[in-house]
Amino acid sequence: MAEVRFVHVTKRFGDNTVIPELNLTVPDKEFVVLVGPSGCGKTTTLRLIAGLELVSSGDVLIGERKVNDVAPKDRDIAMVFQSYALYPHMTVWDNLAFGLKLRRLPRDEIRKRVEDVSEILGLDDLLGRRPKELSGGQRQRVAMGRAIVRRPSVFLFDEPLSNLDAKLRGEMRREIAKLHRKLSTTIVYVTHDQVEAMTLADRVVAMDRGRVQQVGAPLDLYKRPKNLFVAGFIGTPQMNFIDVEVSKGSASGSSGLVVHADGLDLDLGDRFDGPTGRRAVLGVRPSDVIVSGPEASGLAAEVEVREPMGAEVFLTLDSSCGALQARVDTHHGARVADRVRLVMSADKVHLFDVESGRSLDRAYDWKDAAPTEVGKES
Amino acid sequence: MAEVRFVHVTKRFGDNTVIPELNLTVPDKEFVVLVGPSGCGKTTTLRLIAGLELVSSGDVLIGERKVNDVAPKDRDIAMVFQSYALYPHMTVWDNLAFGLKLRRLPRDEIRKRVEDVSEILGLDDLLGRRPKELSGGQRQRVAMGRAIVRRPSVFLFDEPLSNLDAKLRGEMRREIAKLHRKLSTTIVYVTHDQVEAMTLADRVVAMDRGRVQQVGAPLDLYKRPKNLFVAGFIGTPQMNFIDVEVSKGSASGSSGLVVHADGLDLDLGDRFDGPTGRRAVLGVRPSDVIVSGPEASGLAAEVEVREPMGAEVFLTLDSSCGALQARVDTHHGARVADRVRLVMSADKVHLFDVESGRSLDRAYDWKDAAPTEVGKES
Amino acid sequence: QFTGAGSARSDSELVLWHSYFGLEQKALEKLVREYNALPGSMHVRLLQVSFDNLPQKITNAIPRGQGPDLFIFAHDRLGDWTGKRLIEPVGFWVDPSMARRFLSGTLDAFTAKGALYGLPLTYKSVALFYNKDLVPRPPRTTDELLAMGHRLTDRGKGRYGLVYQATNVYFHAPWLYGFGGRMLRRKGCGYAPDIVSNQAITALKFARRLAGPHGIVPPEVTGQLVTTLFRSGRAAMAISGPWFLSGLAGARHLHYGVAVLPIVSETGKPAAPLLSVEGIFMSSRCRHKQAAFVFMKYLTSRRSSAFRLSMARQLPVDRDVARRVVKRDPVLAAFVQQRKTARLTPSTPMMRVVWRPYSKALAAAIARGKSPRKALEEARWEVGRFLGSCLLAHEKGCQNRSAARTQP
Amino acid sequence: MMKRKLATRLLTHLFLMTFTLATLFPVLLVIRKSLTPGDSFRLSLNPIPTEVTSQHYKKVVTARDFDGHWLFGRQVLNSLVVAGLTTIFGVFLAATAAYAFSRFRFPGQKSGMAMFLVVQMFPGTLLLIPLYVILDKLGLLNSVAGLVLVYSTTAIPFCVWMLKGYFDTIPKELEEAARIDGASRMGLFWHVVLPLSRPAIAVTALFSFMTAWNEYILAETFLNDEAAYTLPVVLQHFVGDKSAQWGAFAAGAILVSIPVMALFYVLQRHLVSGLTAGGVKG
Amino acid sequence: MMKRKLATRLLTHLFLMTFTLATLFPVLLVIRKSLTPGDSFRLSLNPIPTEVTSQHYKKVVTARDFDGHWLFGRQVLNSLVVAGLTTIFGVFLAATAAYAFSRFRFPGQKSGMAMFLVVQMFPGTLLLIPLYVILDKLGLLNSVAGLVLVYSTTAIPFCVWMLKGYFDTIPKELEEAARIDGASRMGLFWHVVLPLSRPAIAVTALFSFMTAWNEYILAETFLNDEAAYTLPVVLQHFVGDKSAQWGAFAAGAILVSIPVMALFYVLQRHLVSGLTAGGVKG
Ligand SMILES: Nc1ncnc2c1ncn2[C@@H]1O[C@H](COP(=O)(O)OP(=O)(O)OP(=O)(O)O)[C@@H](O)[C@H]1O
Ligand SMILES: Nc1ncnc2c1ncn2[C@@H]1O[C@H](COP(=O)(O)OP(=O)(O)OP(=O)(O)O)[C@@H](O)[C@H]1O
Ligand SMILES: [Mg+2]
Ligand SMILES: [Mg+2]
Repeated sequence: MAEVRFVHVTKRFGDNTVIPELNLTVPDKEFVVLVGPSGCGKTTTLRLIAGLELVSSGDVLIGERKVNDVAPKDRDIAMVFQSYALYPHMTVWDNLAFGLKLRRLPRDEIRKRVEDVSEILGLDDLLGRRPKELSGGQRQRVAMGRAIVRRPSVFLFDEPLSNLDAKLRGEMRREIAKLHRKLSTTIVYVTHDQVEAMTLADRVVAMDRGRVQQVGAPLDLYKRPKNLFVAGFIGTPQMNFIDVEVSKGSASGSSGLVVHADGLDLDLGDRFDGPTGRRAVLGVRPSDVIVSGPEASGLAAEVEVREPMGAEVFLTLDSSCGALQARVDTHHGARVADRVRLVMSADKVHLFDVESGRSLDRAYDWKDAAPTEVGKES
Repeated sequence: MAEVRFVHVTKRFGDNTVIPELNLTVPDKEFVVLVGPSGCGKTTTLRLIAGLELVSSGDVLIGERKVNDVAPKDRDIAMVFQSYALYPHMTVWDNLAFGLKLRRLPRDEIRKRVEDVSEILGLDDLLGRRPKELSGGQRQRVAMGRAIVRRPSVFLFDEPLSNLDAKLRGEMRREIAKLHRKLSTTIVYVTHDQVEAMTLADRVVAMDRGRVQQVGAPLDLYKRPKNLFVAGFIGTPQMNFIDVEVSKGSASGSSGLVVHADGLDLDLGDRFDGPTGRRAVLGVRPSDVIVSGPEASGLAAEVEVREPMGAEVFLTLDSSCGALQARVDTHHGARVADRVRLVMSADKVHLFDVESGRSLDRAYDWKDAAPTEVGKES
Repeated sequence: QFTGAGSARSDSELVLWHSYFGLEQKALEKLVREYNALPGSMHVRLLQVSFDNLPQKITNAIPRGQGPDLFIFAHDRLGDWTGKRLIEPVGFWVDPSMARRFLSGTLDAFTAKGALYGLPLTYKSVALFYNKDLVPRPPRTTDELLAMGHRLTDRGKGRYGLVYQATNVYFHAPWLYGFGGRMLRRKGCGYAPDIVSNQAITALKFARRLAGPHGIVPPEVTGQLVTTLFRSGRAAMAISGPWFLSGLAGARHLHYGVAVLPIVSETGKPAAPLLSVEGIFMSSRCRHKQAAFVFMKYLTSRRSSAFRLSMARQLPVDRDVARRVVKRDPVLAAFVQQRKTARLTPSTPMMRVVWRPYSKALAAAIARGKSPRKALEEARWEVGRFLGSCLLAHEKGCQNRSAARTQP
Repeated sequence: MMKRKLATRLLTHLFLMTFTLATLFPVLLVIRKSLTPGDSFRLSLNPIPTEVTSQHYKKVVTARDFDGHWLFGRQVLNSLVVAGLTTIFGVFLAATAAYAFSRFRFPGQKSGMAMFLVVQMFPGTLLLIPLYVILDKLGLLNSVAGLVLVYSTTAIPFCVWMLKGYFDTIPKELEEAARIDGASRMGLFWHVVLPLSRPAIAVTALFSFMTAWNEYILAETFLNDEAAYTLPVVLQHFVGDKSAQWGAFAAGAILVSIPVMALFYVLQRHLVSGLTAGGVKG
Repeated sequence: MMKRKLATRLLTHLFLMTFTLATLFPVLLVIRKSLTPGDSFRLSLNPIPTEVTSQHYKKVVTARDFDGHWLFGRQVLNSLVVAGLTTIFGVFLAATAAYAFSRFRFPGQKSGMAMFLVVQMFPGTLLLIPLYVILDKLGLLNSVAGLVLVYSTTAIPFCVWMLKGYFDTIPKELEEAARIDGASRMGLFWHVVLPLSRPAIAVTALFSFMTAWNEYILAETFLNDEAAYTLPVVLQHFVGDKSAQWGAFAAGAILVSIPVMALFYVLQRHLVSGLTAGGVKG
């Protein structure tokens, strides 16, 4: 029903500029997930949409309407707070009905809506209880119900599932996905959890220090991170970074780039484009590090830590390029202190500029990009 | 330095029996992780060790000493609270030194210890700040430092890493592992996070409703869960459960058990032992579900949801045995609405009694076990 | 003296409590300082206690040995204090020559059950203040007062012929007595209330003519308002006492005089205000009674009296000094003159029993138009109810008829 | 530990009991007086009366006026009206002001709170006259409205301090949630803030009520009509200047305190902490 | 929104300013009086003095006693000693009692808190005599100690209520952490609870101080030595039977209130909320 748009938005708290410049469009009916390190401005962004904070400059638009000066209650949004923010003195029923009563809906309509929502969320048996008599997961569902029952055109979720245990979190996640399919409203969702981001999002927005670093489908960010920050932030365990030297072509006649590091030589073909003779950062995900026996060719390393996780094993490997992480199958034979060789496939690695942190992937055209400063790591 | 032992411990809050009977030994120098659903009594167990709660009956022993009546400060333990519980009015330095000052250590000794610890934890630059000027991860480290600096014989950690973002959590986890190697004291650690449990623990204790369900090495619990609760609780995504009928032997002349379900027949060999002709629950982890093309033999299913997670993909499959989850490689070709066949290897599955929920694995001898009631699911 | 009770009392000194402030305090201090310098005198130490709190403090302190040796207060609580045996009779030391020094009647104020309980220092009563610019000659009779008052009153402009606290018994008393009424009557050796009488009703009717809706007095005024109205010239006359003088001090454009209250035309009797005499009392727990009396004598001596007059304008009770005042100070002379018609405030607790119901009757009749008779009957009923439930202990056990000399 | 605990508890009890007794002792002596025949205070510390009588209570309760009206009832009614109105008016004003002090940032916020404290500090005797003048100008002398106004402004500074402290502890998120749910400023104050502040409101109401219920100096000064007198004014007439009927005074004081105690017992179930529990996680 | 906000703010301001003025008005009239020559109150509502003089202030400050000692200084000192000791003693007792009420569960806990309220309710006139008797028996009449004792017990009920409310909000985990760190009950009270309660302690201290600083009836009744009189006692001496030196009285009252204001400004930086921020997460 409504798209949300930030146009040149900045937000300052006193002297502290939390959001230096935000341009972002959340298309109608999409499920957009905001990710980023703590303090990067995710909650602030949601609050700007909700109208709980006012922009310092720029415009926020919901639908076609500029809402800079519109009160929260008139923005047709609903928000699920990180802390639930249930009304402790009201029963679940009253919590759900509160917003409807304030809007003076007819009694029957209120009852119908509350019943519908409590059925969807399985709250039927809890309607008479107060928040303190509910478990975490139940509170979570009430918070969600309070948003749904209003049928707003935009939903805002602020880390709704943190603090739940793994099992409950999985259940709630599926619940939310179902909900979106059913209601098909615009959703802006903040989370720290990679699984949530990957499974729920139509589109992920990676933020750092108040700036959007990359916007795209979840796998896009995973597979083709636009810069070092996104590469390092998305994916667990974190991507390995290796300082390398870049040179053009090679003896073998390839037309692309070749990278060198201590004990490592990799011909990258022509996936990447960049100045030769300079230093760059090579990124490779732990799951893309192939750990072979010592007889294979590749980067020599020694297994330092072996962490079995059930279905897979995390290895920490000590190599001449520094410590690297690898994720291998649970049946992999490498044991602590084994000498191994690490093989990386040229089409699975990433290459970043040392200074700007930008990806050197040919797919990205940085020509017309503003020279925003992007840190190497968050 | 000290082993912790619960002997016939019960704990009641008013009428509410939180821990009906706890017998547990945490061996000296071991890293024991308590896991279990919310409200199962993990925190209560830690608090009983710390002396913040007193047992209703039974004994708690630290080392050889019965500590039922010993004040917290005389138990030689340190605790890192779920909520950090830093002293807000003191600087980091004072937070660290507080316990030492109370024990009237000489000034030089205090300074030395605080400096040592802040170096280990990288707090050197923060010593003059107050808790509210620290980020979540930094607070976490101060809370840990406050425990370490006292050099107690037992450490208690209560979900110290929840609320941190994925990256920070990974870092802190490695920090804690290092710490344990270095100090080699007994550690009892509560967490909701499976990765933490798997990577940190020497031994995992799975609890449910105040009862220990299984104690063992992390992989033990993963690979050979003792009952349905453990099977369902450990591992993400959750293990798939299929209701099956058990029969003895089979036409093919095997001596072991055979299980049947709608569209599924599986010869389990003689890994399991149990009454035939009865119903049982077959468990299979998503990563052990092999998804083959429709031409293969196996349980027929249709791909309902496909969730790419980067390095792997979660599939939700609709089969005649109900919805099943599978975890496959990112390159797996299955797409939504594809018809597939699911193959499960007999030596990767688990079998549980329907009523008691106990594993029918021959490795477990239930003969002398007390008939504790164990729920099918938490 | 962080702890340790009574450390304030040393054995060889006299402690005197008073509630004077301003010039009266200065005068007292000067006299005491001179006394202390006299050879052979016992040292006197002063303690100032606020006026509101002094009676209470005395009642609490003296029985517990915490009180003063001497204290200064008005005579009207004499009945209480003798009843509780808080004060010491001093008649034993007073010879006739000394008694003659005091103006007539002032010693009577300190006499109860035939014994003398204190020596007078000064006295207070109300008189008529008039603005010389508006009232060239003060009214002699109440008829004159009314006529003059009506001429000077313009309620719309907030101008009044007379201002006084009409609903306060103290200020109503002159009319009551002038019309021949009374509040108490003698009964046996004590007093009984006598509230409803034709005289009292007439007096109240007169007060209503003055202060009622068509009168010459603004309704329901406080002491503050009296000062303000008279000071600013918006009231031509005022009924008040010597304390009024300090409130008028510094009013540059005000020329005022003081005269005795007028004669009540209906009866030909002068309006008679209540007279309250301030004196010095000796505590029954006084440790140096002889020395204490020596000081009492000093403080009431002719010289001291003259000094207090000159410094604090305290009305003298000494005959000689009073005679001199009449010649030199026309304002104070009026008060000296007024004393002759004034009635001593009865010091019996019965007086205070009557006080509040009577005030209420005044308010009801004057401000709220209740019939005077009905208002007074109500007051009588209320006093009776009070007496019925609580017979004042010291009213029962009086033995000496000579107490009768204090005329109600 | 068990033994140490017992010892600690015993000590705690002992300490608290002595302490409570010390605070209550004067009150016990008053109770003794109200039950002892006669009108003067005995100078002993024994709080148990040797003779017991109900005469003082009877006297206070059965008093009738000239027209035969039952006085006690009317006075109780007056007191209830004045104290009740003061409570409603004072709590309402204090709550709105405290909310503003707690939630809005504006110039004079700090100094406003400071001034409230300063006002509480002036001697009553001194304020009596200005108050009289103000009420006179407003034409509110001798009226319940005037008295209620004066009492409210007397009670408000304390109430504002108390309520602000409490409002500060209510999580901001609850209000934000309500704003998104469609509540206006007034609506969220009414539907969210007030219900959650019940304990503080209860204390504040109790305090306002007590302020008005026990006051007599101002009441006597501003009221000219006996029919309007409140209980404590009448009570004061038992002693004060005119006489010292300590027995009746004590009995009256105890009777006067009964409604306050009743109010306390009505309100005390609201005096619970942890009302905001469960609203936000953490 | 911007416009609406402005309107709301203006309204809020207007409301608060009127309200604050209403509360402050009597005080303004007192200030006018203290600067106006003469001894009587003008009956006008204009708070601006037409003539200004410092004579009243001079009179109060330069007064000398009978023996020629400078009175004002000594009285200030007395007041400071009495109020200071009352504050220290009262806050200490109230803090320990409030802590017990907040943290321990024991029989009589609720009723104890209730009784504290009841005590605050009795008319002062009535308690005067029992207090006098008690102090006399304890040998504490005419002593600073006696006065401090009486003032403390008067201030304590309120202080306990105030502090208990605050203690209830301090996270339990902080104390548990301290207990594990090796603190005794007393130690954690001293090192953890008290420092975190600074705002409440400050308000409590201010209140105790004010109670003792402004009181005069008890002080004058219990003290028999002019050298021991506190400021407000002396102030009261400007008021007589039918007349009063209102100018000097007003000037004195304003002088008396200055130290309290000073104390307030010293304490106000402690009157911050959010002291426990950062200690526990959530
Ligand atoms: N009201 C405020 N006043 C001042 N600074 C603020 C305020 N609210 C937020 N900030 C600051 O703005 C920055 C961004 O805060 P925000 O809450 O948006 O972060 P976040 O991305 O939601 O972090 P988290 O993942 O920890 O929730 C932080 O540095 C924070 O300190
Ligand atoms: N002080 C208490 N009084 C009453 N019940 C309590 C108390 N503390 C804990 N409980 C109850 O005991 C049970 C176990 O609580 P505990 O805190 O040990 O759970 P937990 O396993 O730590 O849960 P979580 O993962 O949510 O932290 C819960 O049902 C809780 O409600
Ligand atoms: Mg946030
Ligand atoms: Mg817990």
